[in-house]
Amino acid sequence: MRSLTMSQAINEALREEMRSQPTLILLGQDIGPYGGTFGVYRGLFEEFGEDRVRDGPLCESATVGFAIGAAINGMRTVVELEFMDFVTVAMDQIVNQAAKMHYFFGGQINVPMVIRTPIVSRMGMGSQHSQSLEAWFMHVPGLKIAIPSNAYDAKGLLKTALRDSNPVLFVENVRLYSTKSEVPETDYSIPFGQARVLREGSDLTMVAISGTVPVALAAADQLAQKEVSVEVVDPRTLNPFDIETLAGSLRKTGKVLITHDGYRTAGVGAEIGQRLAEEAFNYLDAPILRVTGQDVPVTSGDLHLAMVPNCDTLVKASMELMGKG
Amino acid sequence: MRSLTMSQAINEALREEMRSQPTLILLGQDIGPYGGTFGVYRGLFEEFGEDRVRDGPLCESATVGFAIGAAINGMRTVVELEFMDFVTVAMDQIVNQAAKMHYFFGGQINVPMVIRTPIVSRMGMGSQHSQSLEAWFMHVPGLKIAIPSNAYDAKGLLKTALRDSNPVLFVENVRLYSTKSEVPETDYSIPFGQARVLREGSDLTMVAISGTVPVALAAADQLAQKEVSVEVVDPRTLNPFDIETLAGSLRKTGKVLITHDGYRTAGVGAEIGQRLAEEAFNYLDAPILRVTGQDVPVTSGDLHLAMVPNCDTLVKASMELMGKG
Amino acid sequence: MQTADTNATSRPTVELGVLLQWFEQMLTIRAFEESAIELFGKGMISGSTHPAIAAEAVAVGACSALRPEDLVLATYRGHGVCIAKGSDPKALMAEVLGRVTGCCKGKGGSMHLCDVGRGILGTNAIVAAHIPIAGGVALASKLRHTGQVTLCFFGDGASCEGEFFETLNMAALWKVPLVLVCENNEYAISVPINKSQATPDIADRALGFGMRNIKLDGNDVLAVHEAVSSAASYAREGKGPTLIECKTVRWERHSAFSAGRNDNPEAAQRWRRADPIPRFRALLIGLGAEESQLQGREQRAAGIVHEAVEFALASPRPSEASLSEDVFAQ
Amino acid sequence: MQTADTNATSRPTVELGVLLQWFEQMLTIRAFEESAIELFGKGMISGSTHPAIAAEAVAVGACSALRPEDLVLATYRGHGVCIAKGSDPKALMAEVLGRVTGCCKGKGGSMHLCDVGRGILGTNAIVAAHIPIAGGVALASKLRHTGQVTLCFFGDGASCEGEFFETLNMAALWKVPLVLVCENNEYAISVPINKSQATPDIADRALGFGMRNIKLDGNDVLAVHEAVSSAASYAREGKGPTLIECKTVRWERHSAFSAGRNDNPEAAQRWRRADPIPRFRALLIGLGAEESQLQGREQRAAGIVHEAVEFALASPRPSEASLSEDVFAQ
Ligand SMILES: Cc1ncc(C[n+]2csc(CCOP(=O)(O)OP(=O)(O)O)c2C)c(N)n1
Ligand SMILES: Cc1ncc(C[n+]2csc(CCOP(=O)(O)OP(=O)(O)O)c2C)c(N)n1
Ligand SMILES: [Mg+2]
Ligand SMILES: [Mg+2]
Repeated sequence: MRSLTMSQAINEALREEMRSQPTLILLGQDIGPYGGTFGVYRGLFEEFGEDRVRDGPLCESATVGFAIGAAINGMRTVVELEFMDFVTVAMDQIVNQAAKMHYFFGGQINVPMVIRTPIVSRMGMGSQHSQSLEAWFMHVPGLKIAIPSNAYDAKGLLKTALRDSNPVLFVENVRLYSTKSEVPETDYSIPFGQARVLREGSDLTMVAISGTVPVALAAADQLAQKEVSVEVVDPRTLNPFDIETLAGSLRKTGKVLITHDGYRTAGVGAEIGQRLAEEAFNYLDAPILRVTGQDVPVTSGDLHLAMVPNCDTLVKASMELMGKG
Repeated sequence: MRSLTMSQAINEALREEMRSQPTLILLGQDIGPYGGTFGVYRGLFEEFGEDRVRDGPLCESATVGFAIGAAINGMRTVVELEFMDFVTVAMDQIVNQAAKMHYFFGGQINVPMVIRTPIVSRMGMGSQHSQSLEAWFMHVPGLKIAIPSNAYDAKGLLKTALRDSNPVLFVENVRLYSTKSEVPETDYSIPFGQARVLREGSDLTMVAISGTVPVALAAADQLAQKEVSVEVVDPRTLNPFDIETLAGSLRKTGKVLITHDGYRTAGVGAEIGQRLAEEAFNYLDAPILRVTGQDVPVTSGDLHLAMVPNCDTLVKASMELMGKG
Repeated sequence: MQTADTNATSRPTVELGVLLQWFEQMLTIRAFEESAIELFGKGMISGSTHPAIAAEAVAVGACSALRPEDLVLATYRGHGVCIAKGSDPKALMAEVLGRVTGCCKGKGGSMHLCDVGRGILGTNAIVAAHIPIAGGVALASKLRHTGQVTLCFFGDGASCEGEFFETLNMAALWKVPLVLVCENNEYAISVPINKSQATPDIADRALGFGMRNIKLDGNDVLAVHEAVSSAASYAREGKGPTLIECKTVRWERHSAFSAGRNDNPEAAQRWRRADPIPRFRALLIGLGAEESQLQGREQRAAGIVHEAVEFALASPRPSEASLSEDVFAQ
Repeated sequence: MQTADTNATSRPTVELGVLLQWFEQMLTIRAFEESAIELFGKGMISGSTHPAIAAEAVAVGACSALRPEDLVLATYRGHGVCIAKGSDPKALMAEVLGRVTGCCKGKGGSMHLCDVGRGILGTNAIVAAHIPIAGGVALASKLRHTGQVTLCFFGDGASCEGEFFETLNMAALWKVPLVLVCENNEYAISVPINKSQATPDIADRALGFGMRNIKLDGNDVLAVHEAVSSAASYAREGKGPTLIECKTVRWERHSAFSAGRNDNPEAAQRWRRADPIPRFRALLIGLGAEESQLQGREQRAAGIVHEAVEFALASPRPSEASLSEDVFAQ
């Protein structure tokens, strides 16, 4: 089968849905001739024109507001927020408007909108251009969240997002844009709420999301040499969340390590850890471990690599969890 | 000793610090002659005048921005956000500016600013005027968070906040404004990072914050009649967080129930639960329970009372946790 | 950029029967709000309710200039707009009272009304947040060539929020069929406009964006009607948005809940002169309306609201099960 | 409201020695940015770097109109402003390269520069977020009667963000001693200004707020100097803020990192005419400067930047331990 980069896969999903859904429009900045801040939109402006691929003024809050408005009046919209750090600027439209509108209007109004935003972690861009803030949005009822870790999942999940009647936060990761995986030519979609077991194992369950997935897989390889069989699971969507697959893996291994780039405190790992303990407490033969981004505003430069998990820290933590530390 | 309502205690703390700190100013809307949306500022405008008690235009983001700017140029500032739901409108200034500035400027700049914001839970104000969003801010390195549950703590914690060199999010609760407790006439302050054991007990640890504290105390009374001895602990500040006192209580009781009004998923309870499990896993003889706000956008009217914890749900959950359910 | 100061007390082109209909609507709004305040006083409305008193002429003058398929968005002070756009007062009052027969199943409440069938795409409780949303609604109409115009109501306080300006810029740039109607009642809760901005006229905000603007007396229902009519045709011709500032006087307190005092004798004075209802009544008499016709309308309005209250009070509250319904659309 | 279109190629009042100093600063900025781009190309700068090329005249013209105690805030494209305000190029280059000797201990990076000693209260990477912060800085100076003026630099893109407008409103209302300097280089990354706003002039935004404004050629260092001087004294007299629009042409790509093409032949053409450095050089010659003096300045500028690069490259990177330092102030 042909393989695509994650960025190509996302581009293809958008292109296909733009072709099949005449009411689908793209809003944002630098999404036109420029092709998107990280090039994900290449060719879309040329194929679909400026009415549907709309570069606009630099005002994220109103841009998301316009996207919501168009979505409740017969269109489907996709907004790009150039860095996930900028969700702060559009927070009200995402949280108090898009996510709640269907509910507080008694189901009368749907908001078929996808907000695409890249995590720009591990690139040294500094405090305001490097954050992984997905945890906040798990705390927002009414908002779906997809956070793919490879090209295949990205295309399948984006297809689902682009056919959903609800607002979806689609979290990409710039570090993964250039990674390749096999992507079928034929149309497919991946339902939300289904975690993916990327590697089977029996000793330890490693839950990884977004940029930490490849790191976890590499660590699992190294751990195999140390006779530790690791199961690597990627939840793929944070809302809805597939607790069953994770709990199943925990029941098998009895040990869980959760890893993500986002800040440790009140991060995604806190919810997953607590939730797993609620589901399968009696199967746990050690406390659930978190290996995450540190609780410090991200630094610029290479130094910030020291604040996020890497293969070594995952291996070391796993060995400790196995009592072989 | 005299007793004050929480709203009087907060007013007194502000008044005393306004008197002793000439560089302290208050920014916001309706904080002048009106006395604050919920009356907490009564008399301050009259005593300190409009230069220091500054009603301004309705633009929270720039208001917080101005407060940051004044704070980095020789003043100390307090901003009132009228409902906690409106943090969404000023999110960038709080998260990407105030909380990170000291760090990314290499320690050159301090931001002595307090953002006061009331949770307006349990008042039927609907989806956009009822939320408890404190969990988000635990995920923001560089920001301190105080969330008092009574008049005594509110005054002592606010005094500390008003003497701190860092940005502090001070989360109040409108339901508690009228509750009274003893408050000394003499000056005192309560250090951040010290949880308070409000009731000692031996069978079960109940961790409650803000509006759920009185509910937890009432539940503890009822549980006492059922021979269940409950220890009620209020963390009082979420950053810094006093895990030691909580873990100590858990080591004593072996059972923990965490309650808050905020949404369940990725809420404060997730972090506290996972953190306690990391600290004292071997002392747990049951999974840590969460009794929280449901994951639905808050409804208006009385119906929304059904989505937050109450005395009965706490008692019921506690009995189950005790294996007496 | 075209600027016009409209004041239309000259003989109207609209025929008397229609004017009487407007009069009835204004009376209905006034009675609706008076009932809501009373019901709140009796503890029958939880949360709060924000009366549209002093905004009746704006709501009726503006909505009467629209076609049924046109769209409106408004604020928490939106009961009047919904009535003026033709929504059923029964369903509105039921929603305000949190009953399952309400337009939002009793879960939205006074600040979140919606009636898609009548082109009401919702009232919003985050100040100014609905303004860019209205811009997007208008953009969709433009892209889909529906010929619809979108009307967005908001206050003087909202005109200080960044999203309002962002929308002025985007709407003017994209020439969307949008009419922005600012109800300048001189107060944002307790903050008077002179503590909110350096200049007196909100309409002037449009200048820097190349947007057309109009300033007028918001208690002159005919002036509002004419201005919105011209802005609507301007929008339908594809010429883009207009910002209309309707000046009024807030006389009632901000909301039934508000802590603040509402004894503002000076405002009360001006309000006596400004009150659009006696004023319109006098105009109608001048136009030859019979006293009996007017009294008939007054009775009808009272009846409509009375019926709405009865209906609402007789309706059940939403079930606990409904709490978890409609979180996501299927 | 007072509006002035300034263009000062008439004989300047500033003496030649000072003008030569400005010339040297402009050259230093240019050389600093060219080195940064080169170092980025060699992979020695992680993240990105946003050259202030095309903004040298704005930075130098503006900062030269200030007193040492005056304050400035700027954007991620702020290297030039910091140099113009007198910050040490060594510490700046070290910060850009993420070295511990940098002005922010190597943890801020190219987009987060700060030098409190020189009145530089920071460069910011969230577009427009520093504008209200600058407003608050100015408010503090006013309340503390320090006589300081605050200068805030930002771009045409930033002028579409809500916080910019919110600040125009608050600053005009409170008459704070603030000078808003917009570098209109016609692009926000790839979005040209005609896709960002319906009107050509950003300065016009001030009109609706009762704020004074000035439009000028941002590559005419004398014009910038005069405008900022007049705005600064206006502010010091307590008359309030001014919005100054400096028109320029972005010729370099948005940032050294940017994915986008930067071959814009039309812009290149206009840039050849606009480039403030040869233009100012010619003016200086006209004013009687010796070729040798100018070459001396050129050499000095090159030397300063060379030294800065040497210094930075010789400096260590911050330790892993420093990662958890300065999260909170003591
Ligand atoms: C973003 C936001 N800030 C503050 C509030 C609280 N609040 C509700 S109405 C209001 C005043 C709005 O004034 P204006 O826009 O003039 O409308 P009016 O109430 O006068 O009709 C305020 C401050 C809110 N709901 N949303
Ligand atoms: C809130 C926010 N949105 C988007 C960005 C990404 N971004 C960085 S610079 C820039 C363009 C800004 O253009 P302008 O204000 O004209 O300044 P210039 O870069 O031209 O100097 C954008 C979109 C950002 N940093 N912050
Ligand atoms: Mg008002
Ligand atoms: Mg620009």
